[in-house]
Amino acid sequence: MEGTDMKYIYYPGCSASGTGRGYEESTLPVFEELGIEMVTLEDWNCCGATAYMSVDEAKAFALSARNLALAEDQFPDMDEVHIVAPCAACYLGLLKAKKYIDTDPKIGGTIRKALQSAELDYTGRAKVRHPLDVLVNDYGLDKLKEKVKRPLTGLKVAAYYGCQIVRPYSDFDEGHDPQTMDQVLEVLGVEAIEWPHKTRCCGGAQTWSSDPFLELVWIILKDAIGSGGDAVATACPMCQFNLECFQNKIRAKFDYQKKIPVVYFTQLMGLALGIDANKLGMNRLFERLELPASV
Amino acid sequence: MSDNGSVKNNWEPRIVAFFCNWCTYTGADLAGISRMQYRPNTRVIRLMCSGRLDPQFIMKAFREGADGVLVGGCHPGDCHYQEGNYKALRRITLLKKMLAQMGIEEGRLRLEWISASEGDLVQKAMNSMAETIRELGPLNLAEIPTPHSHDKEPVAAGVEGGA
Amino acid sequence: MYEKEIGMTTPELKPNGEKSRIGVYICHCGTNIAKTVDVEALREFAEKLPDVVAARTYKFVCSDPGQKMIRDDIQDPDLKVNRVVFVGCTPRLHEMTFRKVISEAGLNEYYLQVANIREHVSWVTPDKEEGTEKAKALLAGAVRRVHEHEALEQRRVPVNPDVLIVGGGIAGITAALTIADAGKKVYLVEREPSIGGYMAKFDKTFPTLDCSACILTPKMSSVKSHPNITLWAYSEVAEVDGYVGNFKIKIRRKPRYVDEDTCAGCYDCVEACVFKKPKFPDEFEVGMGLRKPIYIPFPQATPLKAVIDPNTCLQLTTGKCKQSCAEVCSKNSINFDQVEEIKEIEVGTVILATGFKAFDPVRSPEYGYGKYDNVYTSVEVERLCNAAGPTGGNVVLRDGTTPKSIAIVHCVGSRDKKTNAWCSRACCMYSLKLAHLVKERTDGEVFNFYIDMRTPGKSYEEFYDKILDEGVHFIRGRAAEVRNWALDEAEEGKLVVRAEDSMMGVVRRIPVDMVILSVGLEPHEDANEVARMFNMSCGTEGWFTERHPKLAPVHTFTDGVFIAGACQGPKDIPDSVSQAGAAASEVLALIDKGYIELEPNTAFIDEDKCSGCHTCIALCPYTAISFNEEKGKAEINEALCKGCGTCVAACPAGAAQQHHFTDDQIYEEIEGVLEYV
Amino acid sequence: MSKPKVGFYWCASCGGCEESVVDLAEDILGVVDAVDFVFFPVAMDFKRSDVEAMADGEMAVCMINGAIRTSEQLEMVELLRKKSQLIIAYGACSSLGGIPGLANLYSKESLLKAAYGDELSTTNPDYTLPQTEIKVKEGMLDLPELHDDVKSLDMVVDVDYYIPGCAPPVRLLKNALTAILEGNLPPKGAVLAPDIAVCDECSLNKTKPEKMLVSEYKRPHQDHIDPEKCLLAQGFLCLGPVTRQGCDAACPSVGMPCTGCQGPLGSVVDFGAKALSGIASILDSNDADEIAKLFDEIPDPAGTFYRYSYPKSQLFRRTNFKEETK
Repeated sequence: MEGTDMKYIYYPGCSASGTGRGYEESTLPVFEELGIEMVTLEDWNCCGATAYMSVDEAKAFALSARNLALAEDQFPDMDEVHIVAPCAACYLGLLKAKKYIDTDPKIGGTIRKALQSAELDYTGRAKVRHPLDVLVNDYGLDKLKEKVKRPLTGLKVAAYYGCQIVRPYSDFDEGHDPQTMDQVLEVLGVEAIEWPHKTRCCGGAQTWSSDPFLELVWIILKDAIGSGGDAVATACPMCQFNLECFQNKIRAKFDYQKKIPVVYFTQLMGLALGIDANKLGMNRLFERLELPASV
Repeated sequence: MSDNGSVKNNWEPRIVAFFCNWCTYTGADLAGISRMQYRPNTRVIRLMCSGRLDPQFIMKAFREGADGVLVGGCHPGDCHYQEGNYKALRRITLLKKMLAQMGIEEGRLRLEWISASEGDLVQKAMNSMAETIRELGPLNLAEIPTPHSHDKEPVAAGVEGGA
Repeated sequence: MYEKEIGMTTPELKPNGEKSRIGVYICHCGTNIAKTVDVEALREFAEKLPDVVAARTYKFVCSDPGQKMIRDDIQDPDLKVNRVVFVGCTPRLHEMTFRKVISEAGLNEYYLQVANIREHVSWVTPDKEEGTEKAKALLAGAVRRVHEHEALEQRRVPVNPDVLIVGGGIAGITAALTIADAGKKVYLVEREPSIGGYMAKFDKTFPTLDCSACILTPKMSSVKSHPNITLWAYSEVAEVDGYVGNFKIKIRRKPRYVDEDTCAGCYDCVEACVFKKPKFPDEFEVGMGLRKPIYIPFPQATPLKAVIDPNTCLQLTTGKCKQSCAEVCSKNSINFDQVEEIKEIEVGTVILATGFKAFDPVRSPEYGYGKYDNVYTSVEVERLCNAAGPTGGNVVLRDGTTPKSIAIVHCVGSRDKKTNAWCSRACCMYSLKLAHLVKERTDGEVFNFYIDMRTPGKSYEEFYDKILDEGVHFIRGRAAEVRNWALDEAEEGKLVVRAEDSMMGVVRRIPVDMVILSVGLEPHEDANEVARMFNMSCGTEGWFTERHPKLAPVHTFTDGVFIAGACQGPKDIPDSVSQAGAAASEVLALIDKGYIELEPNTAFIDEDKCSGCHTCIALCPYTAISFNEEKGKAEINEALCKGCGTCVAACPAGAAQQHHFTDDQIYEEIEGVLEYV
Repeated sequence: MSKPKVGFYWCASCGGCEESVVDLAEDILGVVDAVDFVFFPVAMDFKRSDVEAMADGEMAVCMINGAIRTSEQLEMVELLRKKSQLIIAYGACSSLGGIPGLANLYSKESLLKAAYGDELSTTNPDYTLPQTEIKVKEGMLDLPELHDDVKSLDMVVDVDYYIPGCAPPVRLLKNALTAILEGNLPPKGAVLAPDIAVCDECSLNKTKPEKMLVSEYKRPHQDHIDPEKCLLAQGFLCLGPVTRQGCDAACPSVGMPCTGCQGPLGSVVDFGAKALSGIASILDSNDADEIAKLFDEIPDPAGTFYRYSYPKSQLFRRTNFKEETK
């Protein structure tokens, strides 16, 4: 078969069927088009993300650990089971749980005990991967280049990574000046613009509660636009949501007139691979992405 | 040789330890200085380096009545002589395999990396080694036959236990 | 023919024929031993052992009366004790003491064996009966072993009084002058075209703010002129052979393409170069200035000789140049055919003073170094501040304008798990110095972003106070990032430093014209190779490992090789200098003694038994074993051998043996500890 | 004057030792001129009764090959010990236990089961085992009893000298005979071969690299052997460095690794352990797992390092142990 000869487990996470629907709707067809085999994790549960983590760490770890254990269960005879978690929060949650269980005997003990009570076992075979990691390090940019049917030439995009997929536990990219998304975009024919706010905070869950956090979003948008971006590409449902949905509020608050579409990098991949925009959930965008005539 | 054949309740394992001068022997001194109590079954012989350990010493110890042999060297990478402990590791890895064929249980030969600052590990090793050997029981090597021992009774009789 | 053709197993003769008469001396060590070991029972047990002619106990055998007791037995005409077993504390405590005792009584000091019944018995065994039994076993082992002991002598090897010093920074220079002034010959090897190291780049030094050049350059020139110092700049150590007292070292001298002996350092060639203007980044100016392909690193360079960069010189790259430099040189010193030269020297001791490398902030992209023109490293700014530097001491931006506001970011590449975990020790102080210098030269606002202010050192804290009074701003908190992006008009066209002000508990954005990154100190990339060459080691961070962090800070685990300055760990100038002094005096002490004593427990080869199978040779970590081709036997250089015995254990023929740890001695001990108890 | 009387006897052995006498070729005539063979079952028709008829010490020397495993062998060697002034353990089996000695790795029961039990090649439905007596029409006959373990000759009778090898090199036999005839013998207990290892006389030894390190061990069938290079250096497990010479490195010099038949050197107390030490030490790895993995290529260490000397190992043998089932 084409693609990587590896087999991956797909962990959707809650946002995939909620605010982050467009992310899943673009990720799955893109991976299929590339021939990367991915089966959904059976009976998966909440990753125990940020909020829970701050309430009760042990329980949050246990939630994540169950997913890891299930994954190992699903591929009993693989030395390494690779879980692909597109959602940045899920990716971080699972990765953090794995790190602590693997390295901290006390936490590890507690969690394993908890798993046993559900007749589950986590041996460490499960690895947590982000789509960008898989694309660049497993699949390879050269192979991806061959697959591009419709180069997005002329499109200028600000690659926005957010904080969770590059800090603090992941190691597939640089924590302050990440490059993988830029590399993927360049392969698609996109011009990935040079801008300083690739990993700046998007306000996270706080944007709901208080205005000051709008400033954080505004900084990112202002810089993306100021640096000449036609669009922002994200790898996180939360970031995508924050950057997209508050643009009206921001224009009002900082009397700032510009708009910018905020898409998932996987949606841009889909377009370049020749998949129809509507099959990539792009119809859900508040701010439609206008492709330059050159495309 | 003194009697190590009969397993009475009061039978005490006899263990010979070969410790390197710079790490494990010093660690054993530290255990002493820190008054860490442990079982008295082990008799320590000092070598400058675990790399000096000739497998013949181990065979000799077993022959002379040791029920177990404990070897102590510096942690990998910390050898005072740079690489002696790796040589010990190579020899003992292969020796264990050979002893198994000869019917010597794996637990009777143990290699431990213990640094000069790890008196507690010396204490642990001494106790757990004594425990392991106690469970395994006496080694019971057959006497090496000599024309004279053979005059007394056919060596065969005393020796063969069989499977 | 018979003996020759049929060599055979003859029963082993005891060393030096004589019959053993063993004395056993059991120590109560107050109650330390007597409390949990029945010393009297031990004595009775000892008496019955073969060849034991005297067995005594005493409260403190190590005391004068105790020592006398032993001496008397040795000299007693009836007892004639000729082997001694001390039964008491660990040999690591008193083996030396009792060796001395018996040699005073006329016995070879190696006729002693120690049975350790304190650390290994009485202190770890609560039950007196068990303790006594175990003590008996150890005692018997010692008695059986001492039986096999042979008379040995400590070996002495002379120390070659010549010294090699690697690294011509302030540490190397100081050590070289100290030793040379003591009348010893010194080879000083420096990798760069000139000595001086980092100190030569600085304008002022903290905390006294005295001119760096003024205190350094006189030392540099006295190195040049010193009759006892051979200075080889632009050179590297290529190969190290030998051992303490007698190293054989090869030095690689890179070609300058200028004859060092005749070049007068007159600059004529530099003027005449076909490149009319300096065009290439100047190494000494850390890229802040430009130089020509032929250049003299800096006006006070030592040696003051031109050097040609083979990568930029037209003649050397293309072979097509009118060689105006050669034409103009009145001394005909230019020599394009010069090739690398290997010098072989013999020295007795070595001092490594290879210094440090400044952290490359590209590895911390959050600070935008290399991305934004006006982000500088502290070393670059040292050059800007230097009157002899590219800007004549004016602190100006790349566009020539004077910055009105300057940020100094501390701990770049220090105290950061992402890069280097350690504190680089000198940065706080040099940042304060730079704060002073740039403020003085620009009259701008200066902001220091620091995690903690570390000023341990004579009049360092006072210096900090002085800078505070000068109106420099201090913001406590690691700078998060440096960006060129403006949130409002005030920030337009500026660099913005974002940091949490942990005093005020707010995140602050400080727009500035210039950012100075106070880069940390790092080991050189090739520190590990150098360590391997000298058979010593580096810590995980890459600094050279000292023999003891407190008690032997300039020693290494290789006898005769010492370390000084920042190659051992981050240091400022005063510390480097004092360490250089310490290393120098260690070297002089060794030279003054004149010889090295080596424990005789070395390995040796019984030639009659050696079949030349080579098994031992690769196993020696000290390359002490070599193969004698004409004899077809292995040979051990006892001066190189450290006595680990690895080769002995491996020798398939039992031809390799180790003095004081022979197979027979150990077999006897094995039998001893098992046979009687 | 009468010629010295010489005896030659075999116990648990293959007959190769006798062959080695024939290897004397025409020199054998010289020997026959010099001595009288008074007992030599494989070659001449003498009976036990002839030996019993001899006066004690009537034979000058008796060379005995083969290990001791049966009651008959024991009786015979005790008899020969009485009748001969010198007893020479001839060959690996009688000196060290030899190949038969490896039987000590197993209990008699399991060996009999293997030989007479339900192995594929065996048809023995009612599992008949060797008997100690059998009824014939003339009456009852004694049969030799199989001892529980294999012993070297010197474990049952005093041995004056040893001639090593499987089979002993003719050169050693000649030297020994000359020595006996010239009455020029070394002290009792000597091994009549040079006390230095095979490498010393091996033509390949000069091809050794200065530093002998082996990245992996191979068995001869696993790779092409370069007969011009030191076999050990090529990674073939050659025991030349541990083994007493006298064989002119017969095996290595034709590209076959030395298996140690000439036995240990004088200063070695346990051949297997010493051989193992040399071989293990030069394995070029410091990683515990890798080392274990590389040693998997030595599947039978006991059979490799004690091939000819197991009964002479320091352990002799373990009693009451659970042997690995074959």
